[in-house]
Amino acid sequence: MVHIVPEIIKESVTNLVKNGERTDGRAFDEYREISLETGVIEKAEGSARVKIGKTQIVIGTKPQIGTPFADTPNVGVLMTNTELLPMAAPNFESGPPDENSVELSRVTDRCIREGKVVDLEKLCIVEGEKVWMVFLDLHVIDYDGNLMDAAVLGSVAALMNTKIPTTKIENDEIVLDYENMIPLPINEKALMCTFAKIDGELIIDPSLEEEEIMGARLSIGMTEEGNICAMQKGGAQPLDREEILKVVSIAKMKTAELRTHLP
Amino acid sequence: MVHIVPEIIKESVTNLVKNGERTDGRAFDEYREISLETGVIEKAEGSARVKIGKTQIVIGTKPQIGTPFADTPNVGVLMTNTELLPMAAPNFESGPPDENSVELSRVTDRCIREGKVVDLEKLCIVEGEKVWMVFLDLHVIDYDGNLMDAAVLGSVAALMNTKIPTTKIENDEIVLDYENMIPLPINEKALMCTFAKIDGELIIDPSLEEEEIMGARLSIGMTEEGNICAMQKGGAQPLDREEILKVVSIAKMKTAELRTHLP
Amino acid sequence: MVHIVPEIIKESVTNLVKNGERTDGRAFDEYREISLETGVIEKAEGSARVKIGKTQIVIGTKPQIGTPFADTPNVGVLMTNTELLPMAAPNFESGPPDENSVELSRVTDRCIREGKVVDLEKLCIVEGEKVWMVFLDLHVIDYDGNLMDAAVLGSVAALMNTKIPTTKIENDEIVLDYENMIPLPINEKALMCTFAKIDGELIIDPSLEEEEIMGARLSIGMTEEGNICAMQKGGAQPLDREEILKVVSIAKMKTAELRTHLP
Amino acid sequence: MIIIITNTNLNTGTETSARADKRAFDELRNLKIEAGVLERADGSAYLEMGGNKVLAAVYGPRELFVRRLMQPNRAVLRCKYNMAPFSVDDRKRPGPDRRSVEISKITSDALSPAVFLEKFPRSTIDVYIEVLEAEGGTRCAGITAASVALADAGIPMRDMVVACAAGKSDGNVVLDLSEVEDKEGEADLPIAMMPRTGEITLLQMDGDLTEEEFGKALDLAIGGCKKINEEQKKAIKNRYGE
Amino acid sequence: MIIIITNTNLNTGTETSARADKRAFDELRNLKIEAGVLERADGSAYLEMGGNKVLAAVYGPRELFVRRLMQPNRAVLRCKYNMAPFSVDDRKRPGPDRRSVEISKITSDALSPAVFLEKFPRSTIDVYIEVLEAEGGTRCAGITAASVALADAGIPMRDMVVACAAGKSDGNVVLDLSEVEDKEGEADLPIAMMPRTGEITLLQMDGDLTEEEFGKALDLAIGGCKKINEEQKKAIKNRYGE
Amino acid sequence: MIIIITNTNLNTGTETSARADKRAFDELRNLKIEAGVLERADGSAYLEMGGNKVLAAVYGPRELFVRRLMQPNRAVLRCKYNMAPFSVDDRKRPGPDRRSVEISKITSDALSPAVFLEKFPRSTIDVYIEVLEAEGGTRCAGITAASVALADAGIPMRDMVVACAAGKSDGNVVLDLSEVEDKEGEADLPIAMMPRTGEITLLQMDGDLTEEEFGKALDLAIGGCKKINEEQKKAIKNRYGE
Repeated sequence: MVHIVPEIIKESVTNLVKNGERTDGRAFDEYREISLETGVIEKAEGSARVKIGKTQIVIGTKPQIGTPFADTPNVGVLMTNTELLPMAAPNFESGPPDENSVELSRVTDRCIREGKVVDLEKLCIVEGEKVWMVFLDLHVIDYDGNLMDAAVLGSVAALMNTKIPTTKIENDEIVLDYENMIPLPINEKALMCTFAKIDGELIIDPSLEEEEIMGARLSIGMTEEGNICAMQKGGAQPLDREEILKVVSIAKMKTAELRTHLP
Repeated sequence: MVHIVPEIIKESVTNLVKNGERTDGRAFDEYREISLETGVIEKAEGSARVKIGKTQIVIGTKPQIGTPFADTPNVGVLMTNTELLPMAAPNFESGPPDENSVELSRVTDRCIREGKVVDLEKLCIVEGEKVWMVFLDLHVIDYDGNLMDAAVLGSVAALMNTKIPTTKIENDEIVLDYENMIPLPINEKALMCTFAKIDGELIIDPSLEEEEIMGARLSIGMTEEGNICAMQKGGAQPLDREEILKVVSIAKMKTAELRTHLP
Repeated sequence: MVHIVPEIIKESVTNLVKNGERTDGRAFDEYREISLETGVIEKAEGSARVKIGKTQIVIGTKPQIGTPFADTPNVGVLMTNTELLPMAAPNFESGPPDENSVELSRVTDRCIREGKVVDLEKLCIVEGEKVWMVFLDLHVIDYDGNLMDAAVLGSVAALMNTKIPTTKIENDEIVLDYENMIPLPINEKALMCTFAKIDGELIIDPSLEEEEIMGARLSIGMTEEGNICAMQKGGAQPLDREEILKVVSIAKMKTAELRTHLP
Repeated sequence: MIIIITNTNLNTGTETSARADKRAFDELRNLKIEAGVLERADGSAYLEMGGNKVLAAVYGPRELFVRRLMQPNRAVLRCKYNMAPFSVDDRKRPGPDRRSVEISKITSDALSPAVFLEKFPRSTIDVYIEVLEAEGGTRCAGITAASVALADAGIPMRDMVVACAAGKSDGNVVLDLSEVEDKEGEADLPIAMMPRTGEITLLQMDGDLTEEEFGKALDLAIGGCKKINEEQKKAIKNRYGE
Repeated sequence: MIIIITNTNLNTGTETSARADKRAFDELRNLKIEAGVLERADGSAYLEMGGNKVLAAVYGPRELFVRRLMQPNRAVLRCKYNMAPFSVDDRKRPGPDRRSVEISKITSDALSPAVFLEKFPRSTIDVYIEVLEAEGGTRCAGITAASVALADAGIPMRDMVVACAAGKSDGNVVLDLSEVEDKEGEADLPIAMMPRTGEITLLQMDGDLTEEEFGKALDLAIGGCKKINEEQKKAIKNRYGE
Repeated sequence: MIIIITNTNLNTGTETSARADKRAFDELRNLKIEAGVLERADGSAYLEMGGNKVLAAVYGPRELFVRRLMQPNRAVLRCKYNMAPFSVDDRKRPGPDRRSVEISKITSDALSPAVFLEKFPRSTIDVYIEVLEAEGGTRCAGITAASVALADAGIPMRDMVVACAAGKSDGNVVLDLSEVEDKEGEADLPIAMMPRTGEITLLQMDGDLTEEEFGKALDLAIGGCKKINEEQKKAIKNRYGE
């Protein structure tokens, strides 16, 4: 559903930005309040509830035993699925994932996969036959802007919180030992940092109000070392080379700051 | 498609009910004429055609060999599917089952399953590996009210009419003997009885006209002994405790009456 | 999407036909210019690009190893799929195949299957276990009328162009030898010839303009010997017996003519 | 685990007569048509032909809510052909497949020429065909039944539409193929026609026929249609009197 | 390759007390309700009951864009009940299944009698219920939470709606079945009611109950509803004060 | 039954030159662009780049029938990126998947800034991209072709849009990754830009790059875009003359 933003709000937000200010009083490079809890769903093998401002996502993981892909016989599988629930915003609709939901799934998945957050090779049980498949489900319950940073932060937390049984092979049978649970092997804590461009200015962690009037968006996934593992531009306005290089260098600091919220 | 009932019909049906009468002259606790034939589809292993008044359903069963569910390795499977065909009413549409069709499937299934009509444990062929799966398909071809009672009555008749080949295990192979067909093992003849509430009165077997103006509906599934095996309230008006207890006690007699139509 | 043809065009095309003429100057039994290239897609095991006038289809084949159908355990499988791409015409829409696309798939498939173009029995690798499944995908990229003749002509060319690896059974394993590729076994070159009826006249190879005003269409599939292997009437006007017999006898000559375009 | 089936009743092929069911080459299967069998539909018909059991129902002319299908100067005639899950040996999954989509389309084309669609601009006439049991030739059975249902609905028509197949089985051109003849035979040619003018409104063929055999089969099917049309007329007479 | 699972925590059945979780037959599980937990929704509530964690959100009354659902003289109340993929032991595939379609329908019927729908003709009130974690009785938990969310949205209501199940487990009629009691028990009877008048707006049953047991279970469920309603009121008071 | 494949042509990795196809690090694959290749579309273009074969077609500006997408003050630019089933080694199932949905969305964002959408309120411009054969870099190829098709359709534009990827393969930052380099390489950075102003309209990255490598790759991709833009201009000149 197209949501038309009244001209007057557009103007007032833009004017504030021109003066170096934001509607909620934040600095251009300042995140909203962040809260992150883990282990919130007992039936999920790993879970987290993340809030950035009023944006809120509940995330759960479900490891299952499955068959590896033919071209990667000794590598586990990570499946990311995002639901932009109709409860999260008046213009979200029930039904199969739309393009925004698909983009959020794919960018989150890309940041975690390319950032090598989970050591997928350790999830192989029997090469070519059985591996752990980890389903990562994101349930977006309240939408107030900047879903991507919340999605990646919460997903990394839920993965870190995930436990799987130890496995042994005995007499050609896989034995799952639920008395000895082990954490999912975590390699890395890659996180994502998103900027919005409004009237030529780049501001971090856009609120919904800011997203609705922004011209472009740039999300940058970064590893602990500060390497870039994922990027995604959005929005129908262009960015120039200098803007891109500038936000990349800010992102290094800001993802480090985000990382302090992880347990 | 929403179907708006003219106020004048609403009023006239309601006024009749106030005076203890119904448009077709029936008593409040009287079913319309019922007809029930079995064996009407030769290619179906079991079948029935049921009419209650002008409501008409053709039902067929198809037993197949399949794999049991992991948590019930020695129990056969019953799958109930209902099609509210667009030929049955001007406002029924083609396409995947809508909520009314799903409710009819699920309530019919519940009454038959919880009423233990089929002895599903006898449908196990090899524990954990092969069981009979019985597909029960309801084809609603003419809709004049009270689908639930017709659906359950016809389904029980079709199941009673169903024949499967005897099975033997020889040299680790399942042998299906089509020369020696046996009836599906039937335990019980649970049936359903539906009441409509119109202007404070409870009438049995509502016709379409009555359904369209009723405030609430209550369907009760009962075993031969008179135990309750399933219930489903419908409609946007409430029922009170006494009304519920009253129809439960009437349902015992009326399902016994319905049962006389079974072969 | 319904496409309404202006009355004026309808009239002018019809008047021409009455006078024995067509808008593009062709004789009633004359095809538009035909071009046919094969091997146009390197990643497809067989491919062709066919143009009849401005109608254009790209066709690719993909052989895969699969399981035969239970009732034909020693016969390979041919699967035909047609996409009427939204790029091909302003009124074609994205989404699952509509009835026109389904009809085109099925008639093409029928002409090739019943015309015994591919020797499907030679595609059996291990009886009852493994056969070649050949996927034939038609990508309609430009639509200017008479898709059926183009679809069959291009499909036969793509099948003739298709190469599969030789297979051997060694120690109960199937060995696919990609160094020794062999052509798909081709039996027959059945082709299709389509007529449109406009104002009582029968014209061959209707252009889009002619299709839009035609009353009926008749497509005839013919083998090299001149036997009929498939027919399909379309359109909401009738044909009479003599018209049908007449076009059948013309089709023999015209499919022979079409066949000269095959490599 | 392997499953073995013993003693099924599929003993076809050992027959000595020309046709498995002993019919003459130009003989139809047993046929029964009844009009007006449903309450809610504006018109309906039930047809049995050999082992086929088919219901047809008609609603309309009525308002067409899908604007993009609307025709400014005539009604659209929409058909849905559907097979019940229990109508065939192996259960059919509910919902449309490619076969039923194609049959729905050509059934609509087969019936349209006979109906005065131009009398009902911007509206729809909906025809629903349900195959309750299938034994070869259901598309023809459906068209024949649908035409009776249209008449039962009081839809003004130029003529009835009647359908019948001919084909080739065991080397012979024969009328009205049974399921076994259709599956194992060499060709199937279903047609529909308006019996008054002899005009053909449906024509399909698959298999292998010479031009001569085709002519023979076409004439046989036309003859079959004429006989079936008599039963259509009887069904309507039974319902409405002379 | 066979997979063997050792030492799972599913040791039910060796309990000595009457109920696996030691509750009295008429005792509810621990209950917690909070109103106003979401920002964007017009109203919302979060409910925990035993191991159930359920969110409900309300949007509306608002314009209804699907014309064929529109009612000229009242609002429609539409419900979507949905389970998160991680809410159950084996991951649930996203999207509606037959169970959630049925629960959505009866939830809508259960809430409608309490809302003054006639005040908002041609509009919709949308209720979304998300089960974040399921441990038996989620449909009742969803209705109870949704009613609080409707109140939080300021929708005018005749009364709250509150839901609770009774049933039969190990031969006893008991209140508020846990997941294990629901799966292994003999009967489940979820109801919803408006506590002021005692009118029942939802009633379902499956299992096996005599008429007498049914009466007992019904009264037990009615009693449970009344207790839960106190928690609903507290949740609203906590949010808005007296 | 196990299937063994012998003697496939996948002998990559034994190459001695820096890149498998012997290109210099800043060298594009062979490129060919043709405008106006389809009859029915308002504009079209065909592009080959290495083993990629891509068609783009444009319809519009035209009426937008989906009211909820309509914009009161400008046109919407809708893209559909689709791969032919035969375009890849293992047949791709027809219909959109998550990858094509994402690429369609970002392609629309990549093209929109260059088009004077504000000239056509309430209408749509539809861009269809068909990948006939894929060999790494199809999203860039699609954008480059679509821009030529937009020009061919006479849609007023601020500038062309041109797309190209850079990335990291075998430790080196290189231009225009081939399929093998994309799959086995360390990073892929596809961009789109408007060559006149140098503004970036698409930017994605996956893999692992230091900040320095990223800057290098970005500049390489910008350089690649400029070269490809020359071919776009030639294609339009060939079609329309100077």
